Amino acid sequence: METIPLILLILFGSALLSYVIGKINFVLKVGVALAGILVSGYYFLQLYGQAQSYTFRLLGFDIIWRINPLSWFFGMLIFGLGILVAIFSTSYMKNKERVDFYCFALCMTIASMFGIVVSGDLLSFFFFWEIMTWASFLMVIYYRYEAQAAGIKYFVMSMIGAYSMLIAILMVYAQLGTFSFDALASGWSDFSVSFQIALFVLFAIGFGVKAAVMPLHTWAPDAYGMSPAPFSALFSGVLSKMGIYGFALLMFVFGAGKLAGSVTTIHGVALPSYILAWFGALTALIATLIAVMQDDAKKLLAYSSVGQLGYIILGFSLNSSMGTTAALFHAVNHTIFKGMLFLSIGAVFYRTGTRKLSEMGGLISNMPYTFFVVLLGIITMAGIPPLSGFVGKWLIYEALLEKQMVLLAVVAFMASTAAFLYCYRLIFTIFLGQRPPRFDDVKEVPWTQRAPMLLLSLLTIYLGFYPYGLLNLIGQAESTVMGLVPMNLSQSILFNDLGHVSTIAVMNTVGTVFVIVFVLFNTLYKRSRKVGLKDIHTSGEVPGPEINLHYATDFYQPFSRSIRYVLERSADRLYGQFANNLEGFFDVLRYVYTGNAQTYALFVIMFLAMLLMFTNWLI
Amino acid sequence: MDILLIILTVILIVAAVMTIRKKDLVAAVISSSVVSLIASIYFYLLQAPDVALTEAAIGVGLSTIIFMITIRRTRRMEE
Amino acid sequence: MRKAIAVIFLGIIGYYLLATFFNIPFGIARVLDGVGFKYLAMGVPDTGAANVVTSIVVNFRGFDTLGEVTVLFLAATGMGALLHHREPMKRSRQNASIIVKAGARILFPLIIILGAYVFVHGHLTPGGGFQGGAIIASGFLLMFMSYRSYHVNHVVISRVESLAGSTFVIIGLFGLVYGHSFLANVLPLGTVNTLFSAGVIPLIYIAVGFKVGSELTGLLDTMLKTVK
Amino acid sequence: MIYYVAAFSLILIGAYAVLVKKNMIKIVLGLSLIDSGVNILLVALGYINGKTAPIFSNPSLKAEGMVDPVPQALVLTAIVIGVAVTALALTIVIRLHDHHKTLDISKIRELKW
Amino acid sequence: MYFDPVLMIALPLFAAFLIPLLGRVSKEIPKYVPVVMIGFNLYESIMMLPHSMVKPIIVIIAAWKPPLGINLTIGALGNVLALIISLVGFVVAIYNVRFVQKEPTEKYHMLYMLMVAGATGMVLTGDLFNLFVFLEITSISSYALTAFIRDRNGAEAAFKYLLIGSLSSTFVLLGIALIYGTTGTLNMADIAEKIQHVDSKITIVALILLVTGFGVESEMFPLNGWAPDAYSQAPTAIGAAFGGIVVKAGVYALARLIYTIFNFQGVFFFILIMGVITLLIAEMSAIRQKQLKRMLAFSSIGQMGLVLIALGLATVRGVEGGLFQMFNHAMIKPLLFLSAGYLVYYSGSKDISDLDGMGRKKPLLSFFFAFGAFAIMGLPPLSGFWSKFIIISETIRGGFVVVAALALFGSVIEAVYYLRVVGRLYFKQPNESEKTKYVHASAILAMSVLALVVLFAGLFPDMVMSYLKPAATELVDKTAYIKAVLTAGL
Repeated sequence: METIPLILLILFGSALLSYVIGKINFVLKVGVALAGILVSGYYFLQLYGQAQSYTFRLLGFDIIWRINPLSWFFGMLIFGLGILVAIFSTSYMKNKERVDFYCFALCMTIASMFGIVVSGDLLSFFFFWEIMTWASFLMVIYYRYEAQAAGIKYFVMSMIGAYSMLIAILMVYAQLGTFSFDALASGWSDFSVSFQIALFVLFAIGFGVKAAVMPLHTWAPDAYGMSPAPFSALFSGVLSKMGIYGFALLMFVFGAGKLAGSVTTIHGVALPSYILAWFGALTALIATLIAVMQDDAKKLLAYSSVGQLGYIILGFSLNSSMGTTAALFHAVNHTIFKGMLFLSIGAVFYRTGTRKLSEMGGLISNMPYTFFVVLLGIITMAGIPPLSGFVGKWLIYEALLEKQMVLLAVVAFMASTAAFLYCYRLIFTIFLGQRPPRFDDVKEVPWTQRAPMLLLSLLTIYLGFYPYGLLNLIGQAESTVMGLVPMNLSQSILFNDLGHVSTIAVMNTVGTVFVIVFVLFNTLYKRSRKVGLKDIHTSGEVPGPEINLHYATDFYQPFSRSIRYVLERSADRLYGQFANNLEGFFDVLRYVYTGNAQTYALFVIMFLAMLLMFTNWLI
Repeated sequence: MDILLIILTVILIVAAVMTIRKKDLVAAVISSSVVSLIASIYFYLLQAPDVALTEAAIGVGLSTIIFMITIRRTRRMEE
Repeated sequence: MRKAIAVIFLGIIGYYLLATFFNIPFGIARVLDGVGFKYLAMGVPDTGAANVVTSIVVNFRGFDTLGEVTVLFLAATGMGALLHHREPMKRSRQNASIIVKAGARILFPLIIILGAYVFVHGHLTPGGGFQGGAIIASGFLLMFMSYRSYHVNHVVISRVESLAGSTFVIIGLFGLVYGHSFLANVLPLGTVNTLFSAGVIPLIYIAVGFKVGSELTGLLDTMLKTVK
Repeated sequence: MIYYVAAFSLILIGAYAVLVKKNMIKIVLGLSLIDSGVNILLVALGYINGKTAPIFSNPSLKAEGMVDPVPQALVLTAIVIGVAVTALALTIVIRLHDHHKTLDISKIRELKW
Repeated sequence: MYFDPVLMIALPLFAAFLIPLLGRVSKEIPKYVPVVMIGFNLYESIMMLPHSMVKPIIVIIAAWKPPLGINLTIGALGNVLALIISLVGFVVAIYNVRFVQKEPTEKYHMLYMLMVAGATGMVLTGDLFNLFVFLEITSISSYALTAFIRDRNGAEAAFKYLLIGSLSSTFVLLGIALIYGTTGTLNMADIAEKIQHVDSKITIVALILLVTGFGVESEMFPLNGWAPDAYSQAPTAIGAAFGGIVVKAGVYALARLIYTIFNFQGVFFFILIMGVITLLIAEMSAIRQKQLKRMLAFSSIGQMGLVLIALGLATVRGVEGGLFQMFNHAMIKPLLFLSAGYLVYYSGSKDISDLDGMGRKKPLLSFFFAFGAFAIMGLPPLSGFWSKFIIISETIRGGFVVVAALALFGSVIEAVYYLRVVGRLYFKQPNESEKTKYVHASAILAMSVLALVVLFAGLFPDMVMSYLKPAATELVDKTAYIKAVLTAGL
């Protein structure tokens, strides 16, 4: 049997099986799900470097499933994090209710994501896209009672995105008579400019919702926050990457990046792409600012995720080899560190039962491994050398400078700096400071949870040290699928027109400095001082007596005061108002059903009379 | 013949109008049976004795009775 | 307001429909190859019924008649269902005067015979099952009106109704078995203008007559009864 | 032609009753008026000047001298259907009156919007 | 091996006439008569399928060849619809066996069976007036069934339905009069042949009259005022059957008219526009409903709007999509209605707000409801996805991008209100724990059959489509149909 359908079959099969068998006992359902994911992961590994394709006809449409370096690249993310999340879940979901449901949704999500990346035609792409939407929706509503609003918001926004994408897909179909990517790739440049722009916008809305580009991001914080922690990791780490994969397809495979015809270009980038770049950059900045204000750890990570995805989209929209490399590299990074962080927040939640930053503190001694993972995670996330996050961000700045988009580079850099604020807060409020007494006997999580987190941490160190393998993979995808010239690479040195950077050198330097500082710090300031709960400086301002100064709740109070203007105009509220107004309008409209039988009869008569008057139009 | 027809038609229309104008439902139903009766005559004139017979038996007779029963079971005056 | 709208739109409809129908001249044979003339030409030789309308209703378009009987049956059933009460029901009506009563006694058999005559001769003269059934029902109505205690046995009525209806279908099925199509006229046609002619047509009309008569009677009975 | 006019008068008057009259029995009366009108119209369509009813009551009659029998057959069916609908409608009216104690249709609108 | 298709109509009528007699023998028999009869119809329509796909089966009645006699013309389209109607009818009949407790039950079963038989007759007949007769059979039984519960609202709904239905059926009769007056025939194929020579000023008026008449049954806006009331006030099973049986027959008649009998290009566009308006208004009304069944009724109208859009496209592919949508709608709506009926019954209130936490108390029923909701929203891999996809794809191919966008907008609204209900079922804390009542096995069986059909059709859409393609072809290209009828038996 062909490998691709086999993998899909195993995954969908294990989803159903774990749901059905899952009624029997816990080990079986988790076992079936895990086995399904592992086996399919094994088959997936064998697909590396191959160019398989599998075609059949359905309803008169040609369906193509194929694997190429780009889809393998994203498949790697899916299975990599998918397997770790599944392992993590084995202990995390123990003694929880509706585990069968969880396993079903998990397997369905992974299966549908794999389906998306192997789709070689728009129909199956959309088909799997929709399955992914509802499967992840099931996950969002896992904690049913609180999750309703989040779930419905997620679903409706996804649907709007999917339908806008559907219109684009069908417009393509109407023009070309086929759904295949290849046909679209070769036919794209023959479209009229306005048609191209329409397609670009519609597709961008569709992918943008999943990739949580502002202002389409409003579902993300709630949905990430509501789903069970292991799934949040998958959600933010991989599922949102499907939107990124969509953008990769749109920009480079379909060819929207080099919009043919007479479109204004700015800095060598077509106008729509340029606007997209700004969307990405502003998403990165604003989401970061909002993230700083969050109290719920998962919401904080969710906003940070939105921001990081903004970077990736920024990278794509540059339509250059370096930008794309940066974006894809950062995508991997994002998967890794979001996996680490969400899993460790999950681990903390698993032990403490809370996600509120203001309720936690001082867990470093109880959960040292988790602390270590979070530490590495925030270093990567903030893009500080020497971990892999630095490489990704460095590439993005380089790519921006290469295109001479200074303003964008400044915005991106600002966002990156602001990310320090929430990163610091994350680790400080959870692990440092004082421990509330009720968490005194909190223990470290079991190994099934520790192992995936640590594995991810090792990976980020490795990639920071030696990004060449990954970059090479990206290069392959770029040259074979995306039609770009890959970057000039040599072992651990990144070259470009402006210069080069050696990750090993960076790693050595930073490592040395770290050791020196660590030693100095420990020898010079050996005595540590116990601080009171309220002993804190509020961003440099002297607090007045009226301000409640718990270090966790009002950490950035003056800062939040200064950006309140932005927060008050949230897109979420805007959509809410819009939806309410729309419903009000619907409410008026349904008054045509007056309930009076004679009015209905009058409608019949009016209908007939109108038709009789306009017979000429009907002939 | 034509004159008869015109007279019949006038009666028909008057009866029809009375059917919907009369506040007393019994009167209205009787008017409508007049309409049926004239329709039955029409059918006869149009060389359709079968239909005429049916209309007389069913339209004039039966449905009038059904209306009457309904009126008796509900109320007689239109409010 | 509603009046004005209604008048305006009805005016429009009336205008356009009248204008359309005036395009179809009255009293002229317009369509010479229509089925109507074929029926006229074939009716007597091929069905044996002198009354072409009957031959159409019962034979050419007999399927419609089956539907029509069903519609009436449905209406009666529906009314029975809607006016159903758990408690036994009675007609509430004062006894009529002695003259009416006496008249009814005499008239009732005559009316029944008239009705039977009408539907038995449906293939020869104007009239048929529906008309005859209606006449029979009016006979029963007369009795209902005159005698408070006059009681039709519901079981009998519904049995007559059932049997008559199924007879219709069975005759149709005979046609299917012996004549290769439903309702086919499998009996000999006989001599035109005699009582025993036209094959199954009189049989069907008799069945229809019984069915319509019992249905309408039952229908009137249902409507007249109320809970005391 | 006068039959057409009469038929349409009936249809329109009946439709007016259906649309405007509040009393449900009047509405049902309106429906039966419309039915009568349509029936007259149908039979009138089959009529041919100077021809006789389609019954071969004696052998001297010729098929060529008869009016179109089909509309008559159709009307026969239509009349029976009409009375069936009327009867059912009136039954429903009785039920409505039992429940609502009124025949005014504009007052019976609990199901709306 | 199939029997004479006329039995599909004759036998139910026969059985219906006999039910009063059988009811005397035992109260149990009338319950099973519809199951047996409609089961026979189901068998017939399945067995005829391979034959009717090739060429229409012409059944001559009373030994008169068309156009003289009435005939049944069972083309691919008629057969597919008969199959849909009998399948839904059969499933609902199984449900009825235990569900109906309201006296007089034997009358209920009689009316129900005649409704199915009437609808079957509508889709099988080849004669215009016969179509009218069967329309009346279907609608009169529907009127009676709507009011069957005999509460105040049921009677009100029935009166509305009856008023609009009979008003519109007089228009049908007027249209038939016009057609007969100008073509001199009532056989649909013969009419289609002869109407080409008639002044189009007259025929268009005939078409308008007929469209107004059948538009009521097919729930076209603004002729659908009866629908929400009738659906929500009729007994649950009947509400379920309306969408799958009565409305399907109405749409069939409409399609037959605009495709086979008449030939006006503008009408297709008109139907398309009416479809969009129907869809949007219904969805917008549905979102604000407080009662579950009423909401389902509006959603049903919305689905029919989508079907009308598909019919208005006038392409083979579009009609295929429309038929697929009809199939889906016929399967999913009863599923939703039947489960909703039980949910309403158990929660003791018709309001959506009282369904809180039924997912806990009645997991299976809630699952069926959620399954149906997902299917009707068009989520893959359930069958609703494919039909919606094909219709939207053809709409865009036809150049009606705005129409497609509006239809999708309607779908989003639909998702919102269905999710709200599903949310109530699953997300809300149950208010108090009552002792759970028993759900009849026949009901579970009925719903499972429907759910499996939906899933199967979603996973193997080609299986369904292979039967719909000839049906759509027959509709769009009418010559084969006309030829088959007019040369029958020669």
